[in-house]
Amino acid sequence: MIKMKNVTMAYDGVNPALDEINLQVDRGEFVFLVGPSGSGKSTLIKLLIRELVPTKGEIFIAGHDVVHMKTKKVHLLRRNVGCVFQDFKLLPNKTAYENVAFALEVIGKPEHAIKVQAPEVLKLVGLNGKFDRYPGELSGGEQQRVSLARAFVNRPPLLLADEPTGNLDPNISLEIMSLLDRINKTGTTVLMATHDREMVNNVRKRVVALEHGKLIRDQARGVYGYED
Amino acid sequence: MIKMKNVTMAYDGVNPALDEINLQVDRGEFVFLVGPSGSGKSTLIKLLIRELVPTKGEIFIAGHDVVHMKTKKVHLLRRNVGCVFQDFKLLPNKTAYENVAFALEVIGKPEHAIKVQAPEVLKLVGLNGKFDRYPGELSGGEQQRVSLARAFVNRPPLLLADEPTGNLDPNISLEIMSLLDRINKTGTTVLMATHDREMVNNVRKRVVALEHGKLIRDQARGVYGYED
Amino acid sequence: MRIKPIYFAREAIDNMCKNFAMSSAAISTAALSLFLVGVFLLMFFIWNSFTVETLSKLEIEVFLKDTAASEQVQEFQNKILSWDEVDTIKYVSKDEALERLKEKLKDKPEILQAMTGNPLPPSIRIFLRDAHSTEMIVGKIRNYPNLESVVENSKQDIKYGAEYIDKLFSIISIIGWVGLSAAALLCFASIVLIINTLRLNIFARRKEVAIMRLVGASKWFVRWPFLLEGMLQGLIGATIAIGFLYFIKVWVLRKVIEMIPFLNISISGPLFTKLMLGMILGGILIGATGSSIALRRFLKV
Amino acid sequence: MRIKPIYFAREAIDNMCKNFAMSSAAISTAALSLFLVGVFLLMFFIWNSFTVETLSKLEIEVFLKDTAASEQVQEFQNKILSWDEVDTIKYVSKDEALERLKEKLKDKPEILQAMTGNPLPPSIRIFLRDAHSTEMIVGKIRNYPNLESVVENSKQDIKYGAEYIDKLFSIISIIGWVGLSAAALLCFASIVLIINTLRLNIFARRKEVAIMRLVGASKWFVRWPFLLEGMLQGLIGATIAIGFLYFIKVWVLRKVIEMIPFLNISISGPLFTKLMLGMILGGILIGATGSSIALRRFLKV
Ligand SMILES: Nc1ncnc2c1ncn2[C@@H]1O[C@H](COP(=O)(O)OP(=O)(O)OP(=O)(O)O)[C@@H](O)[C@H]1O
Ligand SMILES: Nc1ncnc2c1ncn2[C@@H]1O[C@H](COP(=O)(O)OP(=O)(O)OP(=O)(O)O)[C@@H](O)[C@H]1O
Ligand SMILES: [Mg+2]
Ligand SMILES: [Mg+2]
Repeated sequence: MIKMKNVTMAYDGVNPALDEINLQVDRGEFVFLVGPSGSGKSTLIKLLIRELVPTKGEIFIAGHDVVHMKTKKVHLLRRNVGCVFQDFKLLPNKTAYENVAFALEVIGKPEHAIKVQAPEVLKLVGLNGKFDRYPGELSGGEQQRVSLARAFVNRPPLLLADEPTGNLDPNISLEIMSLLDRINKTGTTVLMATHDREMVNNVRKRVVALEHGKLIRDQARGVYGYED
Repeated sequence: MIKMKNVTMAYDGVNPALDEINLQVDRGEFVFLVGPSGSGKSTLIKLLIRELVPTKGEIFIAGHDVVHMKTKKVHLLRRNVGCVFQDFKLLPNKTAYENVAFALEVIGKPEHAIKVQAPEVLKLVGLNGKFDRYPGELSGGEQQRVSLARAFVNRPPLLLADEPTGNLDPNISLEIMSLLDRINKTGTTVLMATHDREMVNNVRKRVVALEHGKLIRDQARGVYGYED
Repeated sequence: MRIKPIYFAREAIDNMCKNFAMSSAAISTAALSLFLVGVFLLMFFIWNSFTVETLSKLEIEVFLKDTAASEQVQEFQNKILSWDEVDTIKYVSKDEALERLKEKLKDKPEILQAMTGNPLPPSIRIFLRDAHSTEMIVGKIRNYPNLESVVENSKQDIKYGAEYIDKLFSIISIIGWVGLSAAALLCFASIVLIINTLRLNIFARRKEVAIMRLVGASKWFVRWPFLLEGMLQGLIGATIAIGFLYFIKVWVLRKVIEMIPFLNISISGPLFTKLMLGMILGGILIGATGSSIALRRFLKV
Repeated sequence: MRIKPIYFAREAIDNMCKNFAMSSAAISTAALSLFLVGVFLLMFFIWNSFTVETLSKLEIEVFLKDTAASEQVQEFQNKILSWDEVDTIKYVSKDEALERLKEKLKDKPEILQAMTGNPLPPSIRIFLRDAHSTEMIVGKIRNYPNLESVVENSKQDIKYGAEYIDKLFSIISIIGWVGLSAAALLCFASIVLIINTLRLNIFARRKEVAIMRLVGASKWFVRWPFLLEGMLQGLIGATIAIGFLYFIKVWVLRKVIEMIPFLNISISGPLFTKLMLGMILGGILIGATGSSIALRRFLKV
């Protein structure tokens, strides 16, 4: 599903935020991306949805060459990759419902289908009764859940989640985690950047660890850190 | 230091996000504010710096009536209350250094003093070498640390921190926690909203728990949740 | 993929209402600058109708020999009338010429008193369709084969205020030229001003554009609502401008006409209709192109 | 608390550079709209110098009895000259009057040929400082006690083109009035347009304003850099506008003068200097007020 070959990303052209990353994620896998703050997790995710173009290296998603993709084709890639952004990236002038619906409008879903799917997903992340709130009227954690709902509402084959539980309390985090697990079980590949040591250690999935932009560990059924 | 009397905050005038809160925090205390997502932690903090005005009730900080304060006096309050915002609230057109320096410029510190204090604090939160980066060029966790640095650079007697470690890995979180502890030891009152169960449970400080806008627990040397 | 015109239209209107501060700025800018263009064009039209009127009063007068045979004069007249550029001609007899002189000199009766007999020759007054052909017609008259049989002196007896015409033409052309440059300048300015506000609006919303793209919106999916919004703002601006212009046309112009009744100022209905249509189309066009130009750099995500 | 003028100035310049898209829009809007105002005022000045010239050519002519005694004429002249409104007078003898008639009628020699003797009376031409006092001076002349000793018929022999003056005045006043309204409209438009862009700029940065306030900045601490930035943008805009105006004054006007040399168009240096100063001050003022008005609602945090 994801294939990164010698990917280097240097924002300033000199100091790489990601350094010669080689990573392969197969269809249906669940991967935790861990690493200290500033180690390059978000950068890696941004590369996968082509928010950024790498300085060097090749990236393939479902066989498509992400690096050399034309700008006017990029939206087709992004429709197949749901993404929970670390800073949520909600549209400020749209309600929670409209934000989620937007991901469906974009792929041309008919209105009646949207009216069914969007509320369903919002309920799944525990936002029942807050459909008509604007992002500015939601708490941090609620915004994060809208972002999550938007990311998987159109059932993309690949789901990227950048610290999707950073603003959530342990209970809801657990629920979200089991939700992601269920989504994964239906065949969706999930790559999740996280700092939540407990969660990573409890579920024991594949763990990819970054440090200073280098891939320092890739462990099936791994843990958050060695020190555990 | 903080005194809240029957404080109710209803954004829409009907459903209270905070409901009849009574809270007293003495000078020099360290208080964890916990509660599930959407329980009203951020709202409480916003009330304390008068980003919001409560629907009902009285709030005093260091004896000053926050609710009836004139708009043109509010900045004097805010200079004495450092705040780490959940969404960082960094000035996008200023570098990390300038963002921190801004909190000093605002109180009329002379340039030479600023040139000493701002870098010192930035180093303390582990951002050495990233002084000249704009917020957009920092990782989520790095932005959060800039926000933290800005909050305490002018040594305010009261420090409010809204999930200051939400985007940080466990190691840095621990460092930040011990930093806050040290700040607290020098006499600063600290109120910290957090979801980090491990941290709360490890340090055993006073814990104030919110749920659905109600203060449900206020425990000296408490833990994150009862279920522990 | 289904195209969703209703969705786009709703989005456009929604955005306009939700960003009231921004759209009101765009609309008022469009209204004001189109209004300026419109006022200027109105003034230009009025000026034009003046010059047309003034020029239509120019004439050529050919003074005839007292001795010219009437058949030859008749033939000469027919010849002149046969030219396309000539509108009408008028024969002025010796007596009529004296009457006209008396009328002209009614302030100075002593001159008439001092005159003996009627020294004035008969003449033909020639009115042209377009004053610009004056010189050409004068040339044609001078080349009339039997001229010497009707006119004494072809230099002196064909009068058309050569000097006056030159001055008039150059003033009219300079004012026309200045007016045209000013019109071009105003149009240019109004385009730049409108595009400026649209650019600022879209600049303020560049993050939204980026988010839409990141969530999988195609360029056109992002562009359509902005385009429609720009067009709508242009349209509303133009409509407001037309409203004010109409007020000026109906009310202010009436006042002006009351104050100077001797100049007959008027603006023809069809011309005004054309102006209105032009402004509306212009507003929509500027709105659309402005938005899409401004969008371009933010769509490259 | 220390006030930090240097910090504020640096902030203002910094912001302007960093928000290039926004400040360029503000500057170009200011430049364009001030330029429009400037061009219009230039045209107005030129028009004004025309009317002054035209009006200065108006005169009163008093035709004298052939039989008037020369001392009485002299006394009459002295009286007229003693009035403040009168600039100069000129005595025209019978012979000079005939010369002038000959000059005027040089196109129609047949009339002069038909005249016997010199029927023309001598006259006094009176030139006023200001054409507006024409009627008043005519009234004074009519009230001159010894008038009948020098003038035959006080109705007929005092000429000043009453009808012509009325028309001219009402045209001039109407054009002045239209010009003034247009000037007011343009000034108003340019103020609104500049303030619109500043409003949009500040709107786009409202979150920054809120953040500054939340971090403890006083209202003035936030306001100063925006104020200076607005002033700077107004200043730069005005400077650019003046640059283009200067080009027009020097280059375009020369072309125009070449094309119509018989109208003597010119703009006095001091007037232009005043215009430049006015535009610069206007730009700065609009920038400052625009910014602070736009800021107000966002400062209430
Ligand atoms: N736009 C940018 N320009 C320059 N450097 C950048 C930019 N964005 C990120 N960086 C740097 O690249 C490195 C990796 O950033 P990244 O956002 O990928 O970290 P992260 O692993 O997501 O961290 P966090 O857990 O704090 O979100 C950091 O050192 C950061 O400072
Ligand atoms: N501007 C607003 N308008 C209306 N409702 C709001 C607004 N801001 C917050 N709320 C609601 O008030 C409640 C409390 O929000 P608050 O941000 O205080 O939660 P929180 O405890 O900080 O949650 P989190 O841990 O997710 O940040 C939530 O239900 C939220 O939806
Ligand atoms: Mg990150
Ligand atoms: Mg919160």
